[in-house]
Amino acid sequence: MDAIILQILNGLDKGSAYALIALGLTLIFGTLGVVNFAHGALFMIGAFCAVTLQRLLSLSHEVVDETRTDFLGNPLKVEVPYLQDWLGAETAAAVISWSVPLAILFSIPIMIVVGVAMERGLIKHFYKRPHADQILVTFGLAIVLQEVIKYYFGANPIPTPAPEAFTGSFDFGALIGMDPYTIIYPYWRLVYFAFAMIIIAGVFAFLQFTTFGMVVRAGMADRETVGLLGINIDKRFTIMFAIAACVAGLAGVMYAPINAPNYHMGMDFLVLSFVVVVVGGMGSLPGAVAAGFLLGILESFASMAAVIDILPGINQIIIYLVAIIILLTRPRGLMGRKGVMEE
Amino acid sequence: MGILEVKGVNKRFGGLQALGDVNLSVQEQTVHAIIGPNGAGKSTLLNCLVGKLIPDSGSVMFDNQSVLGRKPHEINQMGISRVFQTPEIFTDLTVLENMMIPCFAKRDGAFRLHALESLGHEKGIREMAETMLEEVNMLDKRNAHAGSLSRGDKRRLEMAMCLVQEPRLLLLDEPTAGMARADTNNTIDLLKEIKEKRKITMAIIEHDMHVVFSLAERITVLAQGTPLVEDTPDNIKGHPKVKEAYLGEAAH
Amino acid sequence: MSKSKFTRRGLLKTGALGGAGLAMPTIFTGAVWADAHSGFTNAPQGDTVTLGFNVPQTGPYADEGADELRAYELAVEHLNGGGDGGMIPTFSSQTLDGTGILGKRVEYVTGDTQTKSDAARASARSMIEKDGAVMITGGSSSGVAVAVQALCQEAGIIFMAGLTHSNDTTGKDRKANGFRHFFNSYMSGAALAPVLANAYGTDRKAYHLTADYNWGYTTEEAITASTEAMGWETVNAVKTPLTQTDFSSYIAPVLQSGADVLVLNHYGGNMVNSLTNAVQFGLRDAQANGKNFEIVVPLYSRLMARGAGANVKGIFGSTNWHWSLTDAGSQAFVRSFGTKYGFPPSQAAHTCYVQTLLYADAVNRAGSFNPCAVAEALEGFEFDGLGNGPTLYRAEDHQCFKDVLVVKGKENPENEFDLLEIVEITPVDQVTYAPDHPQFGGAEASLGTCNPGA
Amino acid sequence: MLGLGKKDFSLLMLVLVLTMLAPFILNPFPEGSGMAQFNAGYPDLMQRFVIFGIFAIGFNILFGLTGYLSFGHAAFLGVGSYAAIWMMKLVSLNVIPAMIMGVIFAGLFALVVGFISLRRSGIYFSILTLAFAQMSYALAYSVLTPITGGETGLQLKSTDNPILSNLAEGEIGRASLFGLDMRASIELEMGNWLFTLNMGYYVAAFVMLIAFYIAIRIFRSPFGVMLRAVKSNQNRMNYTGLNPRPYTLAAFVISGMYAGLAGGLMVAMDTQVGPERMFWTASGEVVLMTILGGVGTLIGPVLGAGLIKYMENIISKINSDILHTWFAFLPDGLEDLVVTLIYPFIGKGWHLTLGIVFMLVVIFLPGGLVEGGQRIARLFGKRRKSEDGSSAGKTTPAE
Repeated sequence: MDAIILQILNGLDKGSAYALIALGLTLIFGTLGVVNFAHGALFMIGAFCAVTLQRLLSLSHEVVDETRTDFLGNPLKVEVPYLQDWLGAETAAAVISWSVPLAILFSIPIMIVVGVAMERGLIKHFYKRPHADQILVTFGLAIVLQEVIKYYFGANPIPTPAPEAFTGSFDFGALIGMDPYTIIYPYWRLVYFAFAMIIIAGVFAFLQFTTFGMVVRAGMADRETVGLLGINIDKRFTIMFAIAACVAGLAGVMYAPINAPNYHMGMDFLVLSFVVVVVGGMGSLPGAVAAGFLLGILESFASMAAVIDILPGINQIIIYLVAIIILLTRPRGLMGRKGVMEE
Repeated sequence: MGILEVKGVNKRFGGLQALGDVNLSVQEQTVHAIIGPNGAGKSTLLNCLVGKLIPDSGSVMFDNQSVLGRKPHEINQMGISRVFQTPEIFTDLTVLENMMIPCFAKRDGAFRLHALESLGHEKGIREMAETMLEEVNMLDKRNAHAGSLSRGDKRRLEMAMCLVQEPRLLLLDEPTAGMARADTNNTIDLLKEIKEKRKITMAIIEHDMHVVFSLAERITVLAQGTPLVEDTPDNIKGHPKVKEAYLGEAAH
Repeated sequence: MSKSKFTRRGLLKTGALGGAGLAMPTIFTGAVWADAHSGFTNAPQGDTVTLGFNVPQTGPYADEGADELRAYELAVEHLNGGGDGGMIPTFSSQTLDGTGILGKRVEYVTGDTQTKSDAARASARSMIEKDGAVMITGGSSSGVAVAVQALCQEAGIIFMAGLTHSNDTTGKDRKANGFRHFFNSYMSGAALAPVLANAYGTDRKAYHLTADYNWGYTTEEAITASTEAMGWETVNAVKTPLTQTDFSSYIAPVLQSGADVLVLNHYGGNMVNSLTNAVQFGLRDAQANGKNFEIVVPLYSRLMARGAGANVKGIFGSTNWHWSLTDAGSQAFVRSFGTKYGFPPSQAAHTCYVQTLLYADAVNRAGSFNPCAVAEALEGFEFDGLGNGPTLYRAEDHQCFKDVLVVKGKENPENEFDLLEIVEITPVDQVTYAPDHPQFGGAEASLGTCNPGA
Repeated sequence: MLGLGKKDFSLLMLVLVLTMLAPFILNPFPEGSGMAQFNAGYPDLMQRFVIFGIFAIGFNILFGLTGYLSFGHAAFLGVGSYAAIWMMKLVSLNVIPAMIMGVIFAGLFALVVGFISLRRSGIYFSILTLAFAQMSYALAYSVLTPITGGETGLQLKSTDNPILSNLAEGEIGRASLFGLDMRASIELEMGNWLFTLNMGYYVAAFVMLIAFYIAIRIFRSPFGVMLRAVKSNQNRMNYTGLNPRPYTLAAFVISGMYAGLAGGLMVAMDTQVGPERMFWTASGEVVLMTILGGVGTLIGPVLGAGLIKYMENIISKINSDILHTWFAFLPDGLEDLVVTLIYPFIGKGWHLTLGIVFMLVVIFLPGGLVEGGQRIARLFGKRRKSEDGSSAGKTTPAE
């Protein structure tokens, strides 16, 4: 029983990452009708915003320490962050350890700029092109973006820890009177889950309660009609793309402490997030979110030792197996509309 | 006994009764029009005839064989062809290729793996297609892209593609919808000609009363999913029930 | 301006055949790459010899590949008499004198394995067929090592494996033309077990998470066997997909399983993520069965450990070599590498550098580039001064036998490279096994016969 | 001629001449010169050109004609490879039965996958094929290790003793065609040029010519027209009494068999298989090859395959050392600057170049390389607008 609760928690947490990426992908697809293979790269850029901020905050000058030696036997050059000069050692360390949460603010303008530049500079010209062309050009862009990141940050993962206050884990079991360590969960993952819920709720509220959102929703349902009303859809689409880029970027920022960012993390998520979007139903925002959580939870269950013992290798294929079953029983995924991306 | 016999067909979509106890009999070699206001269930009925929808109850017999549960291509192979509201043709193919496809379907059935035969060697098929194109005055456009044709030409091509199969029943779904008067008259002439020459049974769904009264020999009036009356055009014209339900608002 | 890299084809300029543009067909009935004039594939012509450095330049192991390439460039420089000579002066065999190999200047070509066996073989074949390489070396995974080793066997080329840790490379997939300096899963297990027993006691219950592919299997098998011999119990062993990035659902149940040690049979990105996740779940601070919960990483890579940041602190593992070793060979290498590139070399760089020197020396001792002669010179070769103490290249399976380092994540690193501290240098006797050991393919495994290619 | 129209026959002859002369055409630079780096006329790469050419031609039969975008075609390549290597391990070292087994097994697997996946269309179809391929990859890498060799894959070993081949004890088998070794070569030396005529390459090239010929026949057959009709309007197809499903399934299986042939040929040329051959990036690669070359054209996919494999094998091998030798004639400072500028795009940066090429091609040449070729042809004022073999593949009816 407690094992199942634990896997549901895991599933929700995995699922929130899937749901966030799928949400952004669906926003772009639903509003702009573009299949964006560079969406994983946006997620990756978000994570590297956190890395960059951490580096900026710990920007250092060298102080030679004669008492110690480096690996070559020369006097050791100690890197002293400028922050330490200004704020003192303790405050500086505290600020640097908060670089991930701070990166949320840092990343928003960056993601907006990236998103607008992508849409205006490239995607815009592909609205009327076949999906195959969209896939090729955004895939090319994804490769270029990740290679640029690799050029500057290397191929290995870069540790980007959460603030001190959020390391460690929370003992649920003890809270409800079970033995200690029965159900524990890392604080940061709880934060990630809460953060994902806020973002998802925010996007839905935005679409539901603002005029802008209403027009966009109308545009998702029937672009031509809205265009006929004389509303400037183009500008709104640009804004929508920027918002989707922000959602992906923020998902990446917050993901950095969970798994150290590397340049190919976007590609790792890309295929999975497409499966999530399609299982949810092309163009359906609630579908994307629901499918994200569903697949997250099922993946967690499939990784339980008891399950693997019965079905060896099930943890390798569960996502795809579920995708096949869902698509065969529900032709347009969980909540897909007819005629979208079916030709 | 008509060539097409519809008996007691019901179809519900959720809470909406789209068709309620529809009976219809189309006699061989007649033109039978089905008219009715928007939402009367005309298209639903048509979709039930061609296998796109399956009725909840009732029977649809074509030439004494049930069409229910058969797939659209099987029903077509039985001898029912369909013309759509907006012409459905192979826009990426040339006019001649468009024309050849129904010829293959007629000769080879629903599927044949003729992957290594050359299209160039299919003399019989080509002649058949060209003859038909000639008949609809489109032979000179045979190498044009079907997608680049005018709307009228597309309609004619679609019609020709249906006719070359020599169907026993031709279903027409608002064949003149959205056409200018001149085009409409051309279409009427074309249909008349087909009727004279080929003696094909036709069932036609139409809004335009001009078209209906120029062509139809029998008319069924549908309203809210049920047939109101079925009679000759002359009787329908003066029928009080029909006037009330339909003509009153749509007469012109 | 143009550098002649095409040693085999250098023939054109020097040989008698470079005539007046006449077509002179030479028909080989054996291998394409065989050179009929010398009795073995790609026999160096002229005054240069070409080596092929086949390392991952794209994909997740690109940084390790880049470090391997640095080591190779350094080795070439030293072989050709440049730089400070690195480990050449400390090498027990003194045939290398800075004049290249057998008096021929060393040149090299590079390729990208992409850590895929297909791509690695394509790259290796182009080195053999196009560039006339006489030896191929490099790689950062066992899949690639086994694939390229088999290719070199077919082609009649010597393969000096780079970083490959699976037992299979010199076990069931061993080849007469392939040689491995790096240690293996069995050695990791044999070296780690006593240290773990010492540190954590003999009454421990272990939970394994194992990468679901060949290397993971051999490592799990080796660690399980040697820890169970010490009295440990294996509670469970769960396979994790290679493509997994988030290990939370595998880590979370560990504490409830009754285990008090978690063994992560993961490498590279898998290791970084699973270790990070395990620490997030508080495993390092937890108590189980009245003891402190412990985590073990059988194969450490310092480059990758950096990705795990502070999470490696206090965690045991094994490694082939570490820059903080104080023997003369290691120090010479670190100085040489560090001076040129500004940071210390990784174990991948070390093994690649050593393999290059070993090859060069074997050629010199054999007096020929013929792979069979080189293989004979390497087989049973005992040497010292290359950073791992006295070492034997065993004739039966072409595996190097040397001391194994047991390391631990350092609590207070002095600098960004100072992540691991050496806990124990396990003597070679403890990690030696019989060539027909069941973990290495048993009695069936055979090197086959050396193939010179012609 | 050969049942082909005049233009198609000329195209086939052109491809024939190009493939037969490839060892010469691809080696334009003399040995030892700086430009020799760009020579591609060595057996391995030439074999890869034709093998991936076959793969892409087959993929194009499905994607180019029916419009169904499969994202899992690498699975069939992999299955073909595994079947072929097992044939070599157990039965015969002859490449013909190995290739036949590859085709059969890939075809059967495609039949199963296609039967299920073709119940959906559009992106739903793509994701279904992707899911099957990813499952094949994941299982081949892990739990199917006893059959697939897992991560390390399968190679011929000294312990393998195929029943129809007389191998000496401990001898490692070599792929052959009735005794002709696939690795045998003739080397031609002409002045400073060296050309390698490789047995394996010519076998592969011959197989590709057959595959290309069959593809032309399919494009020009009534079946080909039906497939284009499927892409154009499935609704009309249904109401014309034709069942689109068996047509698409047949196209799917045929293209799966092409993939299996390519897979079997890979084993015949280089006797090993690894599971990465089935990873989604491999499936994506053939999509990119086809789009890059020109979807729905006959020759496009082959060009796309050639371009990608060329970049993968040639650009990735240029290292900074080579750059320095190229620009050694420049003054030192300038040399370093030029090298620094070019360096990110070559060697380990070859992915970056690839990404940029994808973007440039799709932005400026929506019809792929074939369109580029057509534009150049038009530029030179040749009256070939409608005669071009590839545009013929798209529009003009058969003769």
